[in-house]
Amino acid sequence: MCSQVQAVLQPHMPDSWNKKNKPHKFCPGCGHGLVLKALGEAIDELGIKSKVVFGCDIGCSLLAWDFLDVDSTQTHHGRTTPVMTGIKRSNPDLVCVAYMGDGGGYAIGSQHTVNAAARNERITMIVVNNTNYGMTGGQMAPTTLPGQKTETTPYGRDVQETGNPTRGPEMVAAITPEGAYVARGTVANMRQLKTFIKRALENQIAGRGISFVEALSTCPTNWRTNAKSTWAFLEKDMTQYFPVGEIKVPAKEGE
Amino acid sequence: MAGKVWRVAIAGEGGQGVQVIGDTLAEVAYDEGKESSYLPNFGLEQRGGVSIAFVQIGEDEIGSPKFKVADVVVALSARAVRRMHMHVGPETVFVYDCSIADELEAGDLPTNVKRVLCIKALQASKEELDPRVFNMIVLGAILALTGVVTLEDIQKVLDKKLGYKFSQNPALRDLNFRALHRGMEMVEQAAQ
Amino acid sequence: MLITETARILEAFVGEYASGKSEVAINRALDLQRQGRTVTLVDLDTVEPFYTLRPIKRLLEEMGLQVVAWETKELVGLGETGMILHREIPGVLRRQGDIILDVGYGVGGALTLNLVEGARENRDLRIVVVLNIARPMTESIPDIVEYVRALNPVHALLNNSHLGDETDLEIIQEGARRITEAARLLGLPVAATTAEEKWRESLGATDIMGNPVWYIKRYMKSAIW
Amino acid sequence: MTGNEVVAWAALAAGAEIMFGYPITPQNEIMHYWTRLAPKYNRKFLQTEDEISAGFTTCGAIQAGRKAFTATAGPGNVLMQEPFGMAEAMRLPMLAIIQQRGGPSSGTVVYSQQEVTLTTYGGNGEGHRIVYSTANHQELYDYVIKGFNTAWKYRFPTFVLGDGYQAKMREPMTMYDPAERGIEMVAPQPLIGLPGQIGKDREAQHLCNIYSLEEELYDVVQRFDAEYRQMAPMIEEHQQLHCEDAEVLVIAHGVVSRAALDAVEILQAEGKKVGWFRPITLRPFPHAALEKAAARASQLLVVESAMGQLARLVKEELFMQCRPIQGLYRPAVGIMADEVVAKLRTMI
Repeated sequence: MCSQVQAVLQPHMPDSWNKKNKPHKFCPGCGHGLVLKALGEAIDELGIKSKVVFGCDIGCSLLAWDFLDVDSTQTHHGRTTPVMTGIKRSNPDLVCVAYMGDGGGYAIGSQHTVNAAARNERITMIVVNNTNYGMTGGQMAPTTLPGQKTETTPYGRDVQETGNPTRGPEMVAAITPEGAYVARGTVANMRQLKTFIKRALENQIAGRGISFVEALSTCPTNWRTNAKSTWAFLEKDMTQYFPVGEIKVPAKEGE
Repeated sequence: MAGKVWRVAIAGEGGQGVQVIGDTLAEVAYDEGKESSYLPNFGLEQRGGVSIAFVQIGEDEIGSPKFKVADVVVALSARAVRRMHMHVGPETVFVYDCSIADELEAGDLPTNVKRVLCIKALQASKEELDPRVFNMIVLGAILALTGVVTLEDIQKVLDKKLGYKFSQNPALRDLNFRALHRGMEMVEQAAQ
Repeated sequence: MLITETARILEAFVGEYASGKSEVAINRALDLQRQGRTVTLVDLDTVEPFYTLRPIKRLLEEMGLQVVAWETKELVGLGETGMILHREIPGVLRRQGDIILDVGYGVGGALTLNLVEGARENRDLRIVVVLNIARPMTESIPDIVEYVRALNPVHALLNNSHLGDETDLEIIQEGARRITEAARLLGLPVAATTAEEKWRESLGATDIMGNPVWYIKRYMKSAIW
Repeated sequence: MTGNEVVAWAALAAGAEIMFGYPITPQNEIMHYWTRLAPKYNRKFLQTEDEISAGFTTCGAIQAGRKAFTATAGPGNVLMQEPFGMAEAMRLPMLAIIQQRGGPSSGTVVYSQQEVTLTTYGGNGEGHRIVYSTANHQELYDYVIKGFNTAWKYRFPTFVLGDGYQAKMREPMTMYDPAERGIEMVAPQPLIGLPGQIGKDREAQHLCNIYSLEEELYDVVQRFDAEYRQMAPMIEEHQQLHCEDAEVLVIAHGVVSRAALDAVEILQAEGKKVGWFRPITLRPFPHAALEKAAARASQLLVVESAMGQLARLVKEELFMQCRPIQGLYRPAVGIMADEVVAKLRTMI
């Protein structure tokens, strides 16, 4: 494992973070750490650390495999959703988090997203949307914005050729039955993102239905952006196409 | 491989009860202490094609579930008659229902067989008995041709299998038994 | 090389896939280090770091360089390791001494330098495009011109034309011809032509176009993963 | 009973708790019977969106400590190689029933023995799997029960390899409760979600499926291979007859071994020195047994409903013994005793 553990002063790490491997190896400026911070805090607040199973996909999300001090399992490209479905159906007491990128959620694993949503699987899906495939070197993702340059769209994404970016939560909201919780948060608003993830976990614990949170995130390494333009892309460009907010909220008992 | 293995292939259109005849035959034989296997043809051919049941009955364990040449072929439609050419040999008894004779053309019936026999199972089921027991008549004919199990054996098995139904409706039991008997009779009469 | 001597040398080597950026960057860093300068070599290969500094990091450090790159063993247990930016890269300009940036290929081109805080604004920054006419995307003069224009800004071209073990004088000189002509069209200087030591006798101090020949050693042969 | 029905009953008797599946002929009735039986015995089922998902949900259920299984055929077996690979990599005791159909591609829905290579060595790994090839309904029942135990004991993915004939035909067999026969079922164990508080009573479990370095993976594969080889002699199974003085040895597996046996008996009755060898485990292959059985034979005949898939395994096992090997290869069609007899007569 991480052989050079340095003692670095880290302010406020959630209890559910695995402190042994911090600082973690996400790229500087990567949004994954922030999404996982929101998830960690939500787990802390709900006091469910020993009940959580964290399933990670392959891609940058895989780097999160030992990020949290909770049980975790590594899966295959796009297959986190069915693995977590199998676990949840076998042991409904567990709180199953399927953590993946936009490729896993909307491309190679899209059939699992669609069908898990249609069946209202009692799992929580967190899809980190950074508009590209990071781990493999910055290729086009289903979420790549029109005109955005990636290694496989060197002249910018042409929507005539490659279609429009996938709006995951909107799709999931459209096909889920009652009881589903669907939201899109952003690492630019951590308080809100944590609230969405917490509500998603609560929805799973209440057994109401699937809970799906997309998190708009950053990838300065592949965007080739400095700190300022990273945040501009996240807050201006991405939110134009991917509106932030709760999209589907189940009625609570007694309402 | 000691002892004779009887190979029976029953062919017809969907809905004629071909598979029920095959299945029942194999089950009766097994209940009577024989080894048996039943293999339906299935797959795309089954959907709209000729339905065939392959049954084997013998004293020892049955080998390959598939066979090429049958001792008894029963063909219940004109298409089935033509389809079953590939399963006959010089020792085959080829049985078809007389009602399809009009639909057959020259060369449809095999000639390289031991014997070709037509039985009036359809007519008898409609006029004398009940259309529902058509397959029992055919089963009776097969029993008469192979002698693998006796009429008593098969009645015993039917009593066991359909005992509840029969007790609710004794006429049904009688009807089934008469149909079996009628089928055997048809073969015996044709032999004379 | 034509690069102006300043108090601090800050150079970035960019180029197409397998153009020889890393090789050139290593040689440049070692040359400077031999002059008694403090040099940091930075691995900025972000696209598909299959040929990377990682496996020879230790060797280069033993030779006296400071190297900002992952060491293979640091990636044990990470699961799939494609590309992860080293955490020291954004602040690397805060280091003392010369900085040599080995920039990977990719559509970002020189934009990749955004990942190093303050690099693009730094007046000392010199961006050198490493070109090998044996690579399909930079074979002809128009291809080279188009490629370099897309990278903007660029300060100099470098002829690194070779065919590995199959290299002959012809490819080196032909590279010099095309790249010098492309440089003329672009209004840029040619920093040098590179060649392995064994060509010193036949090539001499300048190539056919009068560019200085810079004799280098190839280190990357042993550097896979 | 049909073979598919037998499989469902066997899984029930073995204590299987949950099945995941996706429709494909000729294994559908396994799901049909299981879905009829499951609610009565408090067992579960999920029909997934495809075979990839069926395989991965099975992997998940096993991680959660459930005795889970799946069944598929043909192109479904192709899709399931991905989850089978994960089961190999994570040492998940996954049981899959394969009812072979004709190929390549969708082929026929009827019958074949063309999934031998795929089932034994499919996927991007080393084939660290256990494959039982059954020949009749009794064996389908026996080996589904045994397969669960082998899988959970040794933690390699385990397959019961049937075919369309076995799936659809009816023949007699005896069902039993394993306990009555003194068969002790290995209890499943969860890998995650263990009892207790993380940090107090236990550590968090991190299950690995991917490695970043050549050397890391190399060590893992070496360890798996050593464990596989150590296990093999305890797992290998075969049947043989008349091998002691056989001049020609007939080798066949699965349902074809029945026709091969009939053929050998016919020729034995004529006084011909013909032997019969049937591997039950195709992986690990009963190497020592075959070597011994084939020791005196001057010729070998491999009979299979495929174009030499079993023959490839046989040749690998006998590579030190030099002698002619002939094949009676009938890809995707059934084989009858008289065909084998005719072929053998040309060899004797």
